[in-house]
Amino acid sequence: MDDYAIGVLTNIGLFSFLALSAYLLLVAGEMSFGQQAFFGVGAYAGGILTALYGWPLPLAALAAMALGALAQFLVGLPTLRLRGLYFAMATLAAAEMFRILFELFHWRVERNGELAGPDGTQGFRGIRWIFEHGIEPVHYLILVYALLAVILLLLVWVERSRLGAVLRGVGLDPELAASVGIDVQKAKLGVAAAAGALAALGGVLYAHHNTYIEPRNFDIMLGVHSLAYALIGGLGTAFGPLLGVLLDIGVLEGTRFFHGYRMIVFGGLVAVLLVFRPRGLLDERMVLWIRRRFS
Amino acid sequence: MLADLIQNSLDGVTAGAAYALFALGFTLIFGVLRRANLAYGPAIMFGCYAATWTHLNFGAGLLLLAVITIAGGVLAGAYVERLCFAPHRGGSAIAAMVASFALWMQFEELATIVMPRHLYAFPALYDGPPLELGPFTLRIDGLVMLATAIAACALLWWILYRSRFGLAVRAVIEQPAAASLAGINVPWVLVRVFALASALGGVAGYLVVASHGQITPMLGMWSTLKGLLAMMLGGLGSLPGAVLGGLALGLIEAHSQWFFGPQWRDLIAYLLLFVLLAARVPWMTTRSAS
Amino acid sequence: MSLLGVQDVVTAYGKIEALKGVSLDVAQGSITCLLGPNGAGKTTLMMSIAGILKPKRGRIVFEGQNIAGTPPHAIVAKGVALVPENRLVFPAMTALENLQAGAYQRADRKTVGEDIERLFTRFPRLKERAGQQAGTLSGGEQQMLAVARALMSRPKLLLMDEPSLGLAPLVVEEIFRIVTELHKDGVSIFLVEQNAHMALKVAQHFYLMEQGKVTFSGNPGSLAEDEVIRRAYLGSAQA
Amino acid sequence: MDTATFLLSLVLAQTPQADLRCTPTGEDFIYDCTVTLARGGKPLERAEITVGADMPSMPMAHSVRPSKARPGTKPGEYHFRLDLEMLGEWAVKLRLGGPVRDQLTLHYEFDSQGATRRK
Repeated sequence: MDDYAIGVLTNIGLFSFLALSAYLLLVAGEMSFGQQAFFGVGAYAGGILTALYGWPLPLAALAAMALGALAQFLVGLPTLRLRGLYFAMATLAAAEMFRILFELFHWRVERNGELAGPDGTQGFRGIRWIFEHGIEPVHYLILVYALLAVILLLLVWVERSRLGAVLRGVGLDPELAASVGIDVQKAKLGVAAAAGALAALGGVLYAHHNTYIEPRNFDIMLGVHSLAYALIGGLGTAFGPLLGVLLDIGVLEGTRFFHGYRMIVFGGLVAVLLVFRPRGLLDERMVLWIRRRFS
Repeated sequence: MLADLIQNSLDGVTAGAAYALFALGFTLIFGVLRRANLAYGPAIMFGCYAATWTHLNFGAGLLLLAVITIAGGVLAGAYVERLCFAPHRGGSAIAAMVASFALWMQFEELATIVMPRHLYAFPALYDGPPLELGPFTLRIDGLVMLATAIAACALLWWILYRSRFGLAVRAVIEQPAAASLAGINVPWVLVRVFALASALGGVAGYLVVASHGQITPMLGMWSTLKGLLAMMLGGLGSLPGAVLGGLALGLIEAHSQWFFGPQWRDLIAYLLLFVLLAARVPWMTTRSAS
Repeated sequence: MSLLGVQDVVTAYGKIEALKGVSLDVAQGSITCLLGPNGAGKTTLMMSIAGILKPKRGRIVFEGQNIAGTPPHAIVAKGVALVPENRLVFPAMTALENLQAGAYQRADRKTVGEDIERLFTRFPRLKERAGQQAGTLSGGEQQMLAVARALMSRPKLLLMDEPSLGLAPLVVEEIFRIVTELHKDGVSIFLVEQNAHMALKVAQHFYLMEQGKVTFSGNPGSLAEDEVIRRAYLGSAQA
Repeated sequence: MDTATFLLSLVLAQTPQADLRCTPTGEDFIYDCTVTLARGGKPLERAEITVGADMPSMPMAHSVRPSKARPGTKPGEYHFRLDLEMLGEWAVKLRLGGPVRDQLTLHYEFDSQGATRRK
């Protein structure tokens, strides 16, 4: 595969973590505009641990996921009682605060004769772990998709389990869920933490793929796009968000056929598609239909 | 110190006037549709770009540019209403909002294609010296913006509380099902409210671009964020709240920029919104937002 | 001559058919009543006639014209007004504004003022509450306001969906007194009611409905009242 | 910081430095660029450079088709063509193969005249 294909596929994989993170919250009935903040937390935390403190990537990723989960949990604690647009705006405000904090964040450390580490708006250069360990782009691509596969298996298993039913119940009808004894707040906080961890994992992988990150990478556009991918792909299954990302970055970007007009085509396609399938391509009904045909 | 306080407040109120106008448009649409229109700012940007494009190619007077901006805004607004809000009236709020986000992307890319340069000049509303009021200065275009905001409120109040159309709009806001049973053509009311909000946005967009004397593709995101922020601060769905929220946002930004610097300005505005939302202050969570 | 003819109407919510082919008639100048247990489809039928729901099949003929599937505001223009279940007044608007909203379509603005005066004489309590927000009115007052609002569009046929719902017996008496007064003034009324006893006292003709189907049609007295009440509440489960 | 440590840090400075000069080719958003690579003050030769670009906002969505750089006449100089989607600020990515394996990110504002460095 040539460099371009590897690049596009890696981007699809990285974005899928973010879209899955937005999807989790959507299934639990909450619309978040802020997953990019936890993507950023993961990127910075992972980058600092490997580039400045020599941690191995797997360990740094786990630490970053924990930090992302904690961050989203803390943001969710006071706001998850809010509903609809109130919650969306609270997450938007929180995410913009994170982005501005990244701009104010300077953590310069002396590393082999040079100052390294996040330097506010100048960004954070030199996250070279994969170069120092001779990992070729194609190997990294395989790593990204292996992790994605693990996450997907986990999500599919959860969806088939009682926990999955609880989450969908909380999302579709919180009052009903509460009336049958589900602690809606606890469930939502759990989902929020998981979504934070997932976004952070994506962030770590992005930072090491790109070797450079800056606050502008984690702006609203990323957040609302990931929400859009989750919804367009479909809320019926964890594969939905992947389809959303594939549709935009894969088909339209990859084909370069709409060179320069990509967003106009994609925007129009999304708006029209949502008219006919308000819960996305792979919504619950479609998933049931597919399951019935193949099982 | 007191002089700075007053000067900042004056600047804050004039800047807040633009936010108030954007928030009014958002609130009107939210009031009748219970949906946030993420393409509201970008539709205004479309109007402003249409005016800039005309000015670049044919040259146009201030008034004609204003008319083109408003017309462009209303046209773009109608396109958004037909494609994102009409089909989802009974359906899901998220689908409508994501659809409006998709059109935001369309407007933004269209703007960068038609006029690729990152920044275009726009004929200033008034480029003379600011008004001197003893030790204080007040920009004329800021005053015009403030006057327009007040006029817009008065006009909206008159429309809503003194006209037959306003009665229908309020009925649709409160009880859409009962409104149709009372003989009100609800879909047609929604189209007209959307056009009214878009025209209001066109006015706001024109004043902002004319007072800054320039236009960039970031206008869509900026106006959407500020409009949403002001609407939320003032209390979702309340028109007076939108104006107060806009002015409050202007004041907060002006003072925090003075005391803490530009980066802290936005941080403080977002922090305030987050804290108020988290504390679920009464005026913010009265209206349900599906 | 029948003012309203419902012919084999089927209305569904998604795949669930709430009305499975309903046919009935409302005679000109009559009070016709529809009784039946909860979930029989009474409100679905009212909403189908008023245009809020679009029937899948069948015709709804009003003054010789099929209005099935016409949007609600157009049906109001043809002269059919629905007093909806649990009233749906405009809470933050004053009682007077609620009435004005009811007359939204009327081109003859000056006669609207006269109508409001006439309704204030018929509903004196509403006159006292005119400047008050509708949301602060009592249940009975809101019901009267909803009826008055529907009358503001000068309907030829008034549909009333369970006007006695949630009201004290004394207030229910007053509501039914108003219904008989309206009937004396020549308004044709199609009434859906749980309170079978009261309904049978005022109706000239009544229908019984169960699981989306009409199961009985006749005038009061043609069936023993307790039999009617048994079937209206318990359904006609064969012993 | 006396001269000795300064010189030492200069030599030890692992990260290569790069500077870009781009001229528009007249075709929309396509530029012919020359990059001069140096490491520790000495020009970096025999580098295999793959050039890509991305936008700071929405980083994973604007992947431009990467192109290989051809070595130029002067040592440490390489030429390549850059096909962007739109004007504005781009993060140009130089992936270095050969003697030095690394990736550099340079921010340039691209407009109708050429490219001016931002970061």
